[in-house]
Amino acid sequence: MTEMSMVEAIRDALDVMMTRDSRVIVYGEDVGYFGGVFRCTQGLQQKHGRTRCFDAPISESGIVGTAIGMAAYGLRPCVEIQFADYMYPAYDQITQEASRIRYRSNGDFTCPLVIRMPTGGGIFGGETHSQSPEALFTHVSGLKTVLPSTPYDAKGMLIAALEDPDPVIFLEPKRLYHGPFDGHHEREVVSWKGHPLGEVPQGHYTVPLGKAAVRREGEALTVLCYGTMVHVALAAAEEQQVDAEIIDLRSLLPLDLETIEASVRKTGRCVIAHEATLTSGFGAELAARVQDTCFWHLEAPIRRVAGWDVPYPHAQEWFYFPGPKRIGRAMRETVEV
Amino acid sequence: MTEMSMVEAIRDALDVMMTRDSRVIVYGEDVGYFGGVFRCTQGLQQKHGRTRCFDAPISESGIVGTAIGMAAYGLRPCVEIQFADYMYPAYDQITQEASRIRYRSNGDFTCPLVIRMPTGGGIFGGETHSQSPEALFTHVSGLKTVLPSTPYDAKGMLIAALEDPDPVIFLEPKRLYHGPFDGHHEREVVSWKGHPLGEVPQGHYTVPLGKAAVRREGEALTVLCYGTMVHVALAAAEEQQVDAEIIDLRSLLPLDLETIEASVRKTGRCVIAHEATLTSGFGAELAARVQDTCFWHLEAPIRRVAGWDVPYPHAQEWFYFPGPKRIGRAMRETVEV
Amino acid sequence: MQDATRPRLTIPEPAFRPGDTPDYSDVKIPKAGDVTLPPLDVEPRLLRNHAFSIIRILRRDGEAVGPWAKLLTDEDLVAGLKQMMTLRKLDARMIAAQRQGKTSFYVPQLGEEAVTIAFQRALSDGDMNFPTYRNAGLLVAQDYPLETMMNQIFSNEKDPLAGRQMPVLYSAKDYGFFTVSGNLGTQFVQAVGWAMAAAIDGSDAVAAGWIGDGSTAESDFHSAMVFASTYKPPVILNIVNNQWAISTFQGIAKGDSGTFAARALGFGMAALRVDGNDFLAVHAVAKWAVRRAREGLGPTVIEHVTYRAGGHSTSDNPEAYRPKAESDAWPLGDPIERLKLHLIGRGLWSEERHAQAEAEIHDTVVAAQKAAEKNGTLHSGPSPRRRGIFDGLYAEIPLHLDRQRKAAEKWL
Amino acid sequence: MQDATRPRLTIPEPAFRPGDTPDYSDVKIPKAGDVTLPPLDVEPRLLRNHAFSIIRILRRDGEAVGPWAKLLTDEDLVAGLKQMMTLRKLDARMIAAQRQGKTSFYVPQLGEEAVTIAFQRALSDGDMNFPTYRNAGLLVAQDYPLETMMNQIFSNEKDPLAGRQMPVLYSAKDYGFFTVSGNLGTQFVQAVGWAMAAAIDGSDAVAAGWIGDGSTAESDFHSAMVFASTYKPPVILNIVNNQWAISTFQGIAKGDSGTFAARALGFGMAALRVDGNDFLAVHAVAKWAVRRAREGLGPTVIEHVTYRAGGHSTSDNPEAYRPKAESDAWPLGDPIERLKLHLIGRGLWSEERHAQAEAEIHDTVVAAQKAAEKNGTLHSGPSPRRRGIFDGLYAEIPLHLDRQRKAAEKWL
Ligand SMILES: Cc1ncc(C[n+]2csc(CCOP(=O)(O)OP(=O)(O)O)c2C)c(N)n1
Ligand SMILES: Cc1ncc(C[n+]2csc(CCOP(=O)(O)OP(=O)(O)O)c2C)c(N)n1
Ligand SMILES: [Mg+2]
Ligand SMILES: [Mg+2]
Repeated sequence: MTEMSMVEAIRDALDVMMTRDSRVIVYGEDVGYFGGVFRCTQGLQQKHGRTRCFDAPISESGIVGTAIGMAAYGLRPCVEIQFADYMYPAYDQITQEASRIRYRSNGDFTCPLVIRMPTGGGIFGGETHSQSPEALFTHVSGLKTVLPSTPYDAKGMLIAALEDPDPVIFLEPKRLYHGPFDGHHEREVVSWKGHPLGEVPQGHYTVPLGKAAVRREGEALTVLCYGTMVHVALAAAEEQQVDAEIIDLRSLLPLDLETIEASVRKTGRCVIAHEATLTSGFGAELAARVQDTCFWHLEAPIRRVAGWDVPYPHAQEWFYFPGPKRIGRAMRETVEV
Repeated sequence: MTEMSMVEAIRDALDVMMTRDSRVIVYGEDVGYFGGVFRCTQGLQQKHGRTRCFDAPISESGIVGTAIGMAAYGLRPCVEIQFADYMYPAYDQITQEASRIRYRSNGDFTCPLVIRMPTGGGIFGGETHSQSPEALFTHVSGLKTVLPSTPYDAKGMLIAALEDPDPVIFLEPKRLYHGPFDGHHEREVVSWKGHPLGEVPQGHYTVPLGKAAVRREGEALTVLCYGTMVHVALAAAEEQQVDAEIIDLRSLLPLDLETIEASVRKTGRCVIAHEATLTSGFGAELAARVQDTCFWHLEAPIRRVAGWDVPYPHAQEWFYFPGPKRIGRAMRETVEV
Repeated sequence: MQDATRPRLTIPEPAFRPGDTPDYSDVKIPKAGDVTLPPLDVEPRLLRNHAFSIIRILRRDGEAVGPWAKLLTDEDLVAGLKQMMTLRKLDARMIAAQRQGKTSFYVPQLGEEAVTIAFQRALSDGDMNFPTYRNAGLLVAQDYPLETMMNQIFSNEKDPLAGRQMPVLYSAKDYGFFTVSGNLGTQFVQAVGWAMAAAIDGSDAVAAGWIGDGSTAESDFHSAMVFASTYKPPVILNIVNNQWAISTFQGIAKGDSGTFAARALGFGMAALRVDGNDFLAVHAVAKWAVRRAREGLGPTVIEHVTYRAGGHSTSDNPEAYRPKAESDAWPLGDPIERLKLHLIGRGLWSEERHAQAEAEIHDTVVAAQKAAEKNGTLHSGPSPRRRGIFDGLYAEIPLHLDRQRKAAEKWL
Repeated sequence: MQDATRPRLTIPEPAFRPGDTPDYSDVKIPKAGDVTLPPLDVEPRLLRNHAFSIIRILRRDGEAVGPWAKLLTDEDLVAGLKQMMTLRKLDARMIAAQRQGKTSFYVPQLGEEAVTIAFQRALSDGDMNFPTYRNAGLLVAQDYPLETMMNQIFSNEKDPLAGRQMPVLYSAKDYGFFTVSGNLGTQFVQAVGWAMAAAIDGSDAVAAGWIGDGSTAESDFHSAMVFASTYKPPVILNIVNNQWAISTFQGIAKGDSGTFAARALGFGMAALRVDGNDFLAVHAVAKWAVRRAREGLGPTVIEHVTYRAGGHSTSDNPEAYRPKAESDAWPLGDPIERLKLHLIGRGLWSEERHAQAEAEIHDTVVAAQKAAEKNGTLHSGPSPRRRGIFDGLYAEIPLHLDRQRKAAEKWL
């Protein structure tokens, strides 16, 4: 076990897999010599060589498009989109191509491909460095969409993604890169060092894609969340003294329906939290499913706490971010119904 | 009043507006000399001249990108994406640019722009001529997303869209272009001629964006639907003898929350139908909202009937399409709870 | 209203519209044999003339001339002719089948047969094409079973793609034929990625990307050019300029000057422009580019100048936007007639053998069609399993989809 | 493992990395005055040399030579110099302000000041720029209020964009400055659309698009080239080649041969390559292109060859990927020094006047900053209204958003 930040855990996962499997190729904007603007690929070019880890032109569609070709050849490309906000030019290649190669060719070709991208706000990045586009992937049949909330999961899930035979969108909550940020931006930044989930085993291990983690067991209500919101929800439960069962989905598609349903059937109440804008966010899908399969157990409406339906504003980002107060209040109101 | 197909109604709306307002410019792939692969722009180049209606290169991002520039200049471009399935290369320009010009510039610039695209399946078009991507627009703050289900609405809503000061995604259910298709593909094709909503006034009129239409009043349950599904739901209600209140949303964003909520509070039951894949479809948002605001009135879980979560298959399209049987059964089961 | 010196929007227009009499007599077609054969390691910037002229081997009288000639054996040439005839026959039958309701849709390659059939002969096992919907010749050139193609066209029980894809969007990995997308352009940059992988892997396989003139306007065309010019992987990027994109002539994608091949020059890439209706020339150019790629000398862009003599697809009626006789007026002629004339001139072929081949090919295609129709057609006979639509989206079916599959059972 | 003749992946590398001593002595810089001045209605294909060479006016000794010289008045030149100095001062102060936590982020244009400031002088009222984040010179060249810029940089109460946008992503319609996007490339094709609108409208306004060397790889660059070459609207497409895209040198976008200007030749468009650190040359080229556009003669692509002497932004540390002294070694020199030398040579300027101007500019910028800071900085003092984030997304607020606004009230 070593203590690692999420950035280090991601880098380590790439290093482990590049060492084990010569088919793993890492590229993207600024990821080669420099090692990525968030430093997730630092040292990989130097260690594994220039054709295993290299800089790409600023063309997200070209990055994903070439990666699809590589995957069809039999390699296992892992590409970085510098910010999730810049995946849009690649949206066609991701959603109309990568997701369908296996299906449309009836298994003749496949597309094992990992697309990493930092997601979420809280770094004063304004509307183009803060977005959480997960729902734009979960609506697309054929993709897997996952996002870790701890260094341990980041490494284990990234290795699982790199071993997965299908395309995986790997979202990295950038506010968690260096510590378990709980939304209290007014407080000192906390580091992963010393945090139990910052303990990361050396070498190869996997965290399966499709299994949620119960981060806190509770009886009063179920909180469905992922990424940064996991830590925000944990803080909110503590502050509000609510006995919440906090489920870190980790994987949005495939979704761990069983864990979700068992929990809501137990608690009878549910709050959903995400940073993406509310309307048509992934919380909508969660609420729609839960009310359907757990209808007779529900004692209160399912509440969603999410980013407001406007672009992520620069100066007002902490008013936009669904912090512990907003989530805590929704939890309290839901148990009090 | 004249009888018109939906294609004719759309063409007439464009003609009326091009005649009234020299700022209205129509372009897209094959829309000029030829008049569009669905013939929605037939004759407009000949009547209004080559710089008012013209062919564009096959570059959806270029079409939308230039249209944003035109709108910023002060014109009112109305561009056609040949099939909604081909909007993905333009997704960046639509969602990161058009939707935000007004907001990010604090009103310094605006983007009055209409993007028309035929949507939905049922023409043996397979995965790339059948998609219903509305939920990919409703998750984007700053866009309006509308779709008519009748020639009357098509004309009135398109004129309203062309007069709207903000970008409007105008989805055209292609199975409704020539008649009120109710999902009974095994029966003869029905034409708009003779249908009351195929009666279209001459000249200028608008149907406001943001108002739903109650297509059938009923007490037993509320059906929320739009586009082709409106006619399918009407047929299903008839066949199943269910006293359904069928709401044609027409506009997904802005959404007529008041009409929806009033209806569900009255009936206590709700079925949602759309052709897009289930997961993260717009039905999720509808279900999530309705269970929240109408929780205490609900007597049964809200059911969603939608396309299966796979790409639209070519040969099995009628197995994929949520036809009157599937919707009818969901209605029946919901009233019987 | 407008000032004479003020900017106006240029809207390029084709020379002829319905009602006009097409006349290409003023179009200058370079003489066969005129363009030089550069060394494989030529500096791309020296290929200016190659990107603007047209490389041609077959003269009007059928004789093969110039430095690019003499690369194919007699057997190759005869086989190529027969394959072109087969493709043309296949197209004619399938268009008729579509009219009879046996399939939903078909895309012919009438007039463009030489491009893919001559090109494919320059590739080897292990190479990979990234084709469009109009490149079935790449399969026919390898004697891919016609019945299998038809099984897909008819979306029947034996459809290799289980009914999921539209007709003609084939996939055949063993034949070096990547699964065709319905979205234009996407495959072009994927081809570059495949070639990058081959280079990383140290294999000597090459990739061939395919795109239409109209589709060069798409973003993926640019991505392909950027990545190919930067990483120089072993890829050949083919632009099939058949003059039309549905109803839109090539001037809308290209503007009114230059050539499509010239776009590559701006990227410092080797570019050749070839007479796409000249079987020998297409093959010679392909061979040159493939050798170059295989020897690690970098990518080549080829513009194949041809003409879409038929409709865009069975959904199209070209008489609505171009003169009826335009394809006859097209100055580069018909690829089958031209190769036939050449072979006859060389004593390798005759009118009799041609008629006999016609008849044989007719029988072969009809036999394949009969066999395929036994497996069903779109609206009658056996069809792909409906429940199969839930299979093979992922390697393993996820829970939410499994639940849908079970719910769907009641509708089977 | 790899065969010598087998393809390998080329990964372009910059000539120098940290630890190396940059040495550009073998880089051939064309002599000032060498490139001809073509007539406005030149056929684009004749501009080959203009797309590969570098148009320069200012000699090493400061003298202006050649056919492109003598377009600016003495006052223009002095004003331009002062504006470049202002921009440089603004950058320095704002970088410091960022370090002091007064803003989140800043993007300097150190070393590139001539490009935008000289270009803007060729535009007229009613023209429209579609800029990137590194084009603030277009505003400074119009004496746009520095305080207003700073109000946005500090995201304070008077921020004209109400706190919504990151610093430097200005919007100023009245100054012909389109709202800057954080997404690279998108504005380039929007510029073409704006120019198409001007042409349709019969106005004589022109648009100017701006893009960085790295961003030419984006799809929107291609769309811009395609639409500009097809419809020929009055647009100037500026590529600012400052050699770097964050940590990535220009060879990754361009490959290892040719120029960015050459890409336009492939589209049959006029292309010029200019010394971006030569105020006179940039202006002359801009003037030529603007006149051409305004007279309806079509679009021009300009590659401005310059050097990003500073970090990419305040988030960047260039010493991690390039030698520290690389910008000093850059052979085209510093735009301010070069214009200063020219003006002194012509007796229009002196070291004393320069020092005095420095001092005045310092005072002006400091005064603007003081005034702006009164309106607040990112973390202290007055800030934009929080409830304002619900305003102005649409012309009229829709119901769902109005409900959110009301729900949000309790968090204010
Ligand atoms: C992204 C996308 N946009 C539009 C279409 C619709 N479409 C299908 S074929 C076609 C014309 C293509 O012309 P070209 O590239 O010249 O190829 P050709 O048909 O001549 O072989 C168009 C516009 C599509 N399939 N995909
Ligand atoms: C679509 C998109 N992809 C990536 C980025 C991240 N990014 C911001 S600036 C930059 C480098 C741009 O380089 P260049 O175009 O040369 O402009 P310069 O900064 O040199 O002016 C990158 C990769 C972005 N903003 N948008
Ligand atoms: Mg074509
Ligand atoms: Mg740069």
